[in-house]
Amino acid sequence: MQVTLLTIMEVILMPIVAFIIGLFMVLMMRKLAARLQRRVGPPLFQPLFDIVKLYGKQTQISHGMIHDIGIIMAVGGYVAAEALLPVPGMDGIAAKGGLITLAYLTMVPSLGLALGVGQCANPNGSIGISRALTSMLAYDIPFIIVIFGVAYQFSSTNLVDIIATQQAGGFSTWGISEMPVLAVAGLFAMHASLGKQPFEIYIAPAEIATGPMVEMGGKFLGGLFVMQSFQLYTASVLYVSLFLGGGENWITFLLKSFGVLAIPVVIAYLFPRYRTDDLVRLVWKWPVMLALIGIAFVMN
Amino acid sequence: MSNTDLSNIEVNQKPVAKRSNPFANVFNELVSFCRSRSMFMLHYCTGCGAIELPPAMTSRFDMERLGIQPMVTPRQADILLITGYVSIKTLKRVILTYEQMGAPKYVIGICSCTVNGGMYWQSYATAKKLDEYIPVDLYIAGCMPRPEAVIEGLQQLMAKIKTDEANSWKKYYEHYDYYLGNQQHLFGNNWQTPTDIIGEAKTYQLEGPNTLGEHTKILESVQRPLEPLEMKL
Amino acid sequence: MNNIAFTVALPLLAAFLLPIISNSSKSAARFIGPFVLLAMLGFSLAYFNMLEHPVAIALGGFRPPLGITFHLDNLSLLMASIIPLIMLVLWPYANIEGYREESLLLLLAGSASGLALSGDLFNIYVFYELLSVASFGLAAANRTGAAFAATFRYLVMSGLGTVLALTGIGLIYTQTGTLNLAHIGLLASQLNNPAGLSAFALIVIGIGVKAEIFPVNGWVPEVYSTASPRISALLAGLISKLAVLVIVRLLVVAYQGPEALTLLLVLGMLGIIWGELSAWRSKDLKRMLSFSSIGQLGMVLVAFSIPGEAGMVAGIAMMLHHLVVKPGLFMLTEHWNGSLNKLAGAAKSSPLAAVLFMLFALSLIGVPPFPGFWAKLLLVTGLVEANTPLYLTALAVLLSATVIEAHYLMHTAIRMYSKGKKKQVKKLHQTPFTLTIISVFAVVLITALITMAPLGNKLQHIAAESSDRALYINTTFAARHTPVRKQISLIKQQSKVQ
Amino acid sequence: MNQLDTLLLISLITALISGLGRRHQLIGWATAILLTVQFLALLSISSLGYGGTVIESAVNLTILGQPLSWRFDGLSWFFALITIGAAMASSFFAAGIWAKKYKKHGGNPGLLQFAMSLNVFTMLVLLASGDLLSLFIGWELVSWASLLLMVLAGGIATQWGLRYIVYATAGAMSILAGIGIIYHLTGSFAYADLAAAASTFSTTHVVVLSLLFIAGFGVKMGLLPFHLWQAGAYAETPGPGSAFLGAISSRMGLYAMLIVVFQLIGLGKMIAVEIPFTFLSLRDLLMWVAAFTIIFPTYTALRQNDARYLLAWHGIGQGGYMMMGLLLLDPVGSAGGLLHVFNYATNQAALFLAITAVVYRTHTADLNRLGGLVNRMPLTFLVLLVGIIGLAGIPPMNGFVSKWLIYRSLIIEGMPLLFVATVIGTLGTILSVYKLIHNTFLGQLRLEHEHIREVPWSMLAPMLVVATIIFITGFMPGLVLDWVASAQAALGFTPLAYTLGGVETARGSLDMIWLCGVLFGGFGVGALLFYGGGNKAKRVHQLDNYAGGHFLTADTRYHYSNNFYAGLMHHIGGWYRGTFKWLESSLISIVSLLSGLTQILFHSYHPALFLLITATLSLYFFIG
Repeated sequence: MQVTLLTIMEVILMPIVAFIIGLFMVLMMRKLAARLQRRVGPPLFQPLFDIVKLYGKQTQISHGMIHDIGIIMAVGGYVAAEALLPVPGMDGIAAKGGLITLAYLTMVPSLGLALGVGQCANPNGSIGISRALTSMLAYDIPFIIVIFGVAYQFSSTNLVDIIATQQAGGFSTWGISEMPVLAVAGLFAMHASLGKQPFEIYIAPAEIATGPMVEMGGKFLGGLFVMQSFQLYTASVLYVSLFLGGGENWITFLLKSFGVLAIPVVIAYLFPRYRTDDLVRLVWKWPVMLALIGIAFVMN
Repeated sequence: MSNTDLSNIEVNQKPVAKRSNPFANVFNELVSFCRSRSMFMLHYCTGCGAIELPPAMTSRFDMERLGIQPMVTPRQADILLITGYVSIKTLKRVILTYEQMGAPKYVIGICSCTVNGGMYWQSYATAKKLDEYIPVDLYIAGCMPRPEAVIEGLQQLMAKIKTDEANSWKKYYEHYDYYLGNQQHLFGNNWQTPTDIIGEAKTYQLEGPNTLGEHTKILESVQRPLEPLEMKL
Repeated sequence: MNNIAFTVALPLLAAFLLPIISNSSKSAARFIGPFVLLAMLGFSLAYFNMLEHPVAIALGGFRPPLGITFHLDNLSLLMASIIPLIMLVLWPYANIEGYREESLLLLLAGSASGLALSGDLFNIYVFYELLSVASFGLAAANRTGAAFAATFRYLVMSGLGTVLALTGIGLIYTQTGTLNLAHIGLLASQLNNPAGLSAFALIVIGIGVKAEIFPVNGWVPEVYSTASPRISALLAGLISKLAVLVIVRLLVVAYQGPEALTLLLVLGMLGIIWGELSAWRSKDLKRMLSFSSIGQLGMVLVAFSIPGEAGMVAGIAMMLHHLVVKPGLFMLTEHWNGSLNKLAGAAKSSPLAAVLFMLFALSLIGVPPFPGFWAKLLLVTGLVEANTPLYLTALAVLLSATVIEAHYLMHTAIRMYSKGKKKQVKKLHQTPFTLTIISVFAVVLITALITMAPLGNKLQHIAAESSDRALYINTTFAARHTPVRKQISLIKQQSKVQ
Repeated sequence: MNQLDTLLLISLITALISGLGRRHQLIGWATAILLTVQFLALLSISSLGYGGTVIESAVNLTILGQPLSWRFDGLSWFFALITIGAAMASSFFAAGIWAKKYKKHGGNPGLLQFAMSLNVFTMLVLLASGDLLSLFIGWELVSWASLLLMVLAGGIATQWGLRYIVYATAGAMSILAGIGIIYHLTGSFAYADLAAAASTFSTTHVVVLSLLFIAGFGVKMGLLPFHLWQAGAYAETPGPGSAFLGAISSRMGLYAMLIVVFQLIGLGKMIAVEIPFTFLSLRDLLMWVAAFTIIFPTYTALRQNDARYLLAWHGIGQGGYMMMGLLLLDPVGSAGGLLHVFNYATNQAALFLAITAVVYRTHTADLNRLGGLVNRMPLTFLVLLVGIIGLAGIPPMNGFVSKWLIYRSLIIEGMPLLFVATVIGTLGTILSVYKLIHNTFLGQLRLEHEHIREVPWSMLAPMLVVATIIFITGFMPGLVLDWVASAQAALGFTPLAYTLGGVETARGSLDMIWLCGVLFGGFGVGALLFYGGGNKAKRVHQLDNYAGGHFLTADTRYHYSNNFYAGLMHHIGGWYRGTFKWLESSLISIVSLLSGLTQILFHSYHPALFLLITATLSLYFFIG
């Protein structure tokens, strides 16, 4: 019983931590972008301001119940996913889910969002979703190969085990030093999954008016901002857990997660975007090839 | 043209009642502060003024440091920037767009054209005074105003928002009949936007004595129904 | 004891008397046919019931191998009972005017029973010729130009076939000096040479014209599609089987060597391929059924080509099954003739007929638990047991052919169940009389389905008996005849060694 | 007369009653209730689902010297449960108001009920088969009974039915050949003899037999390349019928394959068989067939514009998962495969019923002619949503659990490429089910659908029950894993060690109870944030929509539905070559050509010539 209670506490705490870290990740992303463009960039609490403002809108419009539920699922799915992602000192229910579950659980928010957007009856939104799902199909293939490689390498799908194994021998047993090729492919896939340039065809503001977000105002958009911070957090922490030995303590954990996230973000703002079919072609070619080579090394 | 000119009439300013709960007050102030520090703008590039916005956003002047970001749809935006002359056809879209924005929403008229028609003041096809059709919070005059001026204007707006003074959007709900009358005068009596302003005003208790009137009656007589699709079992 | 000869004599006599009687009393003439058939049925059933072991009857008191013998075992008596039965069902009761058809039918019945019962090649030849004559007349009975043309085709082929068969018989006679089947069986070793085998080939091909063996069956589609359905049913259902029976008898008594079996197998296989493929493409029901019966006969032949009892039981099962199903199907074409496309709406017009068609079709395809399945199962197991590349090829051919068969039969069924134009649909109505006839076959089929277990045992018993060469010889030759007796014991030893 | 006989008897009686009374008004309800009785009879032998011993039927026949016997074990019981369950759902669905409309449009609901109950009976006979012969008999009965169901709709459905029956017959003949060979090798049709003799089979025999049986049973499963018949045949069946067929019919192929190939011949031998010039063993080859069976049909489904076809194509694809799981041969994978049979059946039943409900109201299943129905048919939407989440294999529905087991096993076994292939299939499924729900229920409501209502309760209730089952078995997969484990035991696999919430192993476990708890907790937090924070949202009309300043009107279609994945198709569109269709049509062309050639013989003017030629040839054969 004690354990259950503790687990529940962790499950409650982990999303809160994730949200806070996620907000800073959003900030970091925007700051980096600004720096790259030789701007000052937003102030420290800008992500929070945005969210509070959006929730504080006086009039809000909704296109129906599914529109609402979409946002709920988008946020809720990530809240749940965070409980599966171990952080230093807290494992949550990572042992009861594991890597595959996490990979699939992170689809729940996207699909919830997709449902909500569909309900809006806005063609831009639908086009956006169609593109988003297409790019999910594109980047999930290398991603899933990477997951297989890691799970096979550590012969476990339990993230706690995977992290423990990596930490056991220091840097030399980290995923990145044992499977460098897979790590590169994983980074690529992670970048694509973030939906930043050059893989943001489904947002394409000038073309389809931010796609899925086209009808989202007020707290709907606020929910999506929350989701974004969770998304950045999940992606980077998952990568850290798979390849960088997770967090020995909070300092290294934060360093690693922010560091990992910085890479795609820096790359992102140097690029325009790919067309959908180009995106698919690119992602199915390079990261998949890398991942397969990586797998070949792992399987030996 | 409509009988009354509202452009200078202040909104029936219900002073924000200080609530007894100090925490609620703090919360309200926090929200107002956040509103002022996070302004998503939709620049409706009707004319030449639009060209001055990119410099305002990019590295030279960097609006983002003030929390101002461009957005692409009215649903997401707080500020509507009308950057130049508004032809009658464009005006329809401007009104549609304005009505689709979520309140609190602010309108900034950039360039002289939005103030009085500017160099198009003789044109038959141009709406001269923007605030006869939608309430405008702030004009930034000039032909065209430089980015510094734009940012200066935005900062003024920020200050007004912070103190809850930028309430022109309430005017639209409270005097909807007036605005609708002007719009009908220009577009004919069949004029209708997809947004149900009256319903919105009722839902959010933003009605004033002048929300409904003769023009809204005309509207009701010609209106295609706009009730949301209810979920039916 | 010689009552069984009446099954041959009575109908032949009646056939010749019928024209005379009909001159004096038409109503008497109408009754005489069915009456004779009933009598035939009575005789053969009586024997069938009494029969405990096969018997040979020497007619005219001459002992075999000199005299005319009738070989009575379960198989021949079964066929002999089926002949009047099926004739009774297909009898032209509605025909009030003429006597020609009745007369020919009686001739056919008499010669057919003769063929089924005969124990020597000469008699077989004679009855076969009689049978041919009767069937020519019947095929042309409806006197249309097309029927005459088709019958001529039939006649030419059949004539040539007879010549070949006669040559074959002659060859056998030169080799063995006898035409009695049992005696031939005794002297089978003398036939195991090119001349003997050639004789077999000639007889198979000659008789094969009636048995619809590939490729001497060029007359089949023409005749069946122009003759009246009753006649087609008779020819396809009954006569072909009798021809096969002759080949089987020869096979059992004298040709157990692999060469003869291979010939049958190859011809059967080709027959299956040719028949089913042609049926697949045919555009009207009658032709389709005739092609299908070519295919089915091919399967029967393949079955008989399997050595030993397994082949016999499979063959008899296939034969009997086809004998029940095909006449039923042919009777359906009474009103469902012409292009297959015109069948649209047939099921609406006479639903019972459509159901019966489905029943026959399913059994023909070999869908369990219908009798056709058990026959096919026997065939399959037999082929696999034989286990040589050629037999396995035959298995493959058989199974592929079944697929094709399923396709064209179901295609037709689906056409029947699709919507048709009103005018067209009216024409497709089956009369109650035809339906009754078809239902008889269906009832037989369903009875067989229900009594499958005892029927199967009986079938195996029949097959065991009729595939027993020693028994056949032993039956014919009385135990007294010493030299023959020696040979019999020798054969028994041989079979034991095998 | 034991309980198994009672079950079969009730089933037969159901079929007979619904057949005889097919014109009666109440026959629908009668059939549904009788099916419920069957279900209860099945429950009376539920000990089989919990590791009970085999129940032998008292009926024994001997035909042509071959004994026929029937029996039920854990595997049969598991499949029978799904069969009767699916039939119940469909039957109840079809019994009420649906039937009236169906009748009005020229259908015969009684005949549909009869066809379904006949299918159930034949399936039970197949599932109960106790030797190869009764297996084959049951197999053929099932094949032909489902033909009846498929052609009921008439028109185009009959063409699909014909296609089906040709494939099915080909499959059956392949099986018959296999059974014949076994009979040759063992001298009997009994399972026990086969199992005993299997170890002595030579490699050639193992290969030939496996291929014959897998091809034969694979036809019904829609295993590549024998899948072309399935989608159309299932899709064109009248609504509830397609739910039933889609849910269970093709799994009969899996059942028979499990019995004969997995259990009796033994897959272990297939691992030993190396395919020359490759690295693959026979089992690997089969796994790749399964993988392609997952991928190709799933991506064909992605291109469908008819909801029923889309689902039916998925049915083929999902069969590949089951194959894949079972071919993995370890406790986890095989449990995944078997569990997927159950899960998929519930998903597919729910989906087909929901689509049937949509068709009931809108008269179309064309994905380009629907949209926005969620406001009009919210409960149907809910059912469809639950169904697609399950079908796509996303938590928290049951489809996820079975797929998880398969993935887990693929990782344990170290098969990366197959793993990727499986996931590619899942991703394709996600894409196409989203298209399904988007194009029917989300987006713009068409003018002509403004006034439609939710379907009546007689249709809703079965749908909701199935949806509930999907959720509950997703929440507590242990409920089904009980049955799966005894089915595994019956098959000779090591049963999976499971918990109520899923699987507990040292290095990677799954606990759906926790997972669902956390997920719904998360949704709760999301809801709290959404409804607790900020003003209440006002519902707006669908025309109040941002379209770049454009005024939308109801008479203009702006629902983005056609060519939904345009970008993806731009890239992979060219990969759809229709190879299998091409193969099929070339086969038909060949047959057609050959039959044209064969007919020449019968058109010849000189048939006697052939007689002489043959005579000469055969004389040459003997003399020369």
